[in-house]
Amino acid sequence: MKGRIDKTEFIQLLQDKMTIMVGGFLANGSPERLIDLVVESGIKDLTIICNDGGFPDRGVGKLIETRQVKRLIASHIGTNPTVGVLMQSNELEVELSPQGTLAERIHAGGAGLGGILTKTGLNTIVEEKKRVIIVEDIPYLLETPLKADLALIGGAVADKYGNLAYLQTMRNFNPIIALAADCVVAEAVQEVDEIDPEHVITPHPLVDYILAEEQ
Amino acid sequence: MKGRIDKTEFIQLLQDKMTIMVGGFLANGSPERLIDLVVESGIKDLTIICNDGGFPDRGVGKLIETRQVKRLIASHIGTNPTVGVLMQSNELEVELSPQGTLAERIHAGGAGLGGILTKTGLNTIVEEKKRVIIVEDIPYLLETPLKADLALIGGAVADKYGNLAYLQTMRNFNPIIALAADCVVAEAVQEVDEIDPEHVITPHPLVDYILAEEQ
Amino acid sequence: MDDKQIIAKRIAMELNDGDLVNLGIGIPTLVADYIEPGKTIVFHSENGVVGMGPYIDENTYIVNAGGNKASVLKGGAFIDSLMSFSMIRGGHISVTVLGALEVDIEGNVASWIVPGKRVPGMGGAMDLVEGAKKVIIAMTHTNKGQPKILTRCRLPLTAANQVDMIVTEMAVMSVEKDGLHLKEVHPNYSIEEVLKATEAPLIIDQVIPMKGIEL
Amino acid sequence: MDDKQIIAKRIAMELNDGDLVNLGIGIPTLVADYIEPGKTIVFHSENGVVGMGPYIDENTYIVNAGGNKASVLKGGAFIDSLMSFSMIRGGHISVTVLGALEVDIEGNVASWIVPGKRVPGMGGAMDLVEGAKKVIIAMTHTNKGQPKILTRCRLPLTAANQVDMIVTEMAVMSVEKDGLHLKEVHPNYSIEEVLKATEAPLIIDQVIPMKGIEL
Repeated sequence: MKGRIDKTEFIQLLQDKMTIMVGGFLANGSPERLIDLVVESGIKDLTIICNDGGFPDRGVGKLIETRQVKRLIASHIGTNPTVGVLMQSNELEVELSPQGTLAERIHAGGAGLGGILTKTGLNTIVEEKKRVIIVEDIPYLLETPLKADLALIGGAVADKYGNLAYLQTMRNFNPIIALAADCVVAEAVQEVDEIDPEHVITPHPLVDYILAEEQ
Repeated sequence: MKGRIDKTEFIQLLQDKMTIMVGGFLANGSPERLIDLVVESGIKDLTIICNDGGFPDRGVGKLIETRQVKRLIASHIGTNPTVGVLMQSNELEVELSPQGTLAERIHAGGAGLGGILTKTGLNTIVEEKKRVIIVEDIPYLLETPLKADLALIGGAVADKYGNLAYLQTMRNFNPIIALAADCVVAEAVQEVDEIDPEHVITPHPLVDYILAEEQ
Repeated sequence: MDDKQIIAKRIAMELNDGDLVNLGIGIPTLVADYIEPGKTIVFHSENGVVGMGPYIDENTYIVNAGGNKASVLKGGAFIDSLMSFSMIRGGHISVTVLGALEVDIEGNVASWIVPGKRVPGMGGAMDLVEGAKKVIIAMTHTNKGQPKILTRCRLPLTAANQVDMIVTEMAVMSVEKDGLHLKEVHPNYSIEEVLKATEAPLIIDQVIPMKGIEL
Repeated sequence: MDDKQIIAKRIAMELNDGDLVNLGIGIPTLVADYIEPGKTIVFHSENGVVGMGPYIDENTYIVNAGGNKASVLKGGAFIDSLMSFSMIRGGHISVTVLGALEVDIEGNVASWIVPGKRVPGMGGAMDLVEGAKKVIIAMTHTNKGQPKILTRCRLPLTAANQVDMIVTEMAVMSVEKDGLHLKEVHPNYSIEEVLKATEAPLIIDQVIPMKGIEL
């Protein structure tokens, strides 16, 4: 970890057209303070990778409301009506990826793989424009890795070294996106002195910055 | 978990020609008691999948000594001279897989993937007989999933439900093989009443049996 | 009991002691209320819980796959999305119960999109239908009189050839190689009424009254 | 200082504060003894430790990648093999230091097999050489007078085009697009002696005395 940063320093990391992965499942485990700062920064034309579209007032939904997102890669958008509206009016491009495929694509990005073969999505419209690779007479879809410029981590318990664990179901996509971005910023729900080495989920060298607690 | 089993019940699970995954890294985290029981059972023509060949008197090396293994899939065999000797005399077939590729192949088996694409092994003899798949102009090796009939887990802390955590570096391949076999048997180094849900590494539905402690 | 409860109760009878079960949102969620005494069923929630429990009035960070407050039972575990979907896609889920818009005689199911109308996304449904050992569809027999059990699905598929069983308020059907078999009919309906409400041809060998119905 | 210490000390100077470093077995292990005061280097051991520490006389289950007893430092973490190699293959390791049998002007390296003689296996070496951001080879300049720095490797490769730097007891060389550049020479040797011990042509622009050598 490089260190704790404050609001201003975090906003300086942001740029138009960034690809940003955001943790959370229906906003449970999403880093709400970091998302608010992305709103405050006014950066635009973002590609957001997140499990879902959140809600208009929670999770990545807040960035959809402000029209900062150009492209959303998610598995589910049903809880945020704004996503549907902007899709219809072609203001927002949406790529739907099955949730397990999304997780494996992010893992592939984080682990340097060129892709993974899965049966999920075969014989559905998810197959469109994708390659089918046959292994031992069984067809699989080739799904490609996802990477990002920035990963925003929520639900974290952080220790002074920058190691992370996660509280309950806020874990979800957070540990996976921590490997798949050039810069990883975590928002801690809880700060502790030291996490037992057996209980660390995201080792500190994977974390670049932790947002300092509000003064 | 189906329950605790004793020596006799475990041996009844064993059959000739089984494919068995065994946890451990240079025998650290290998289930020595379970391996001894496989030796005792006398089953033969086994395919063993393990990080390495262990030592003649530790880890999967004990099964090599007894000539119970027909085929070994591992990343390293340098610590067990018997493996080299039996390879030379064609008594043992060895497939060497880079360690990270081995981990991802086992993950692929456990997670229902048809394979993964990796750069590791490209332009080396690991590439032989494998397909090269090009994604966005970059070549990758297609590595196929590994599955087993039986996974033997070591280094485990087990709770009464059958949840597992692992002690220190004995973790290594153990949590990964727990998903990749039809039957999963763990040998506990330590038994506890209950593991905190935040600290469970292998949830109990993935575990079939735990070898009861010696009387 | 209303229609939804009838469906949920009947499906609960399909679950076996020790099963790891994933319940979808809507009617499937109700299945948990009808588990017969003496059976231990472990619920898997794809957002990251093994051993999901019901809503409790406590301050936690635990939500279910619908984003609603839930709990973890004794012996449970929190997992990340990669582990969650490794369990789903790797065949580690015994049964998944899901709602559907359409099902057909080949076991195809459509549940995630009505083109031009509603595009909620597939979430984890494609993975669950593809990966679970047994797939049970829980739904009302018709959509306000419009058949949902078809010769061939008209809506885009969630997955092909994966459904094992369909349970509605009228009947229980199993998907077999030669088509849909009518197995049980609710005593409130005649076989003729079921056939009339079903677009697909139903194969009738031996039909019994729907199990679990107290008149 | 003997030859091995000279090599280790020089390589230690290449490590930057905050780097995540994986050291191979043999000479590379010694690098940890020469970290300059004020620099915090985090050592990654592929068998499952981030924040590996030295041997300590305590009863633990911690071993290093050579299977020898080791320790975990404050702020460290235990990880499984999938996470360990995700970090390696995903480009999260700043520097890896490895021994070699042969290196050539294209940055190819051979380190894991002498066909017909020794087949220890590649272990994690292929993944490390392919995935680490910077690859430094630590080895004696020759094998008892036989050159190991070649125009083209003759032994089967560990990976192609991945080596960045070669450090021997005689010299420091960098691999660049146009070939091998001789950067530093140990004061005990002349440039001519280095060239004589090297089969590969060396490009000589500006050669300085090997850094870190006290005469």
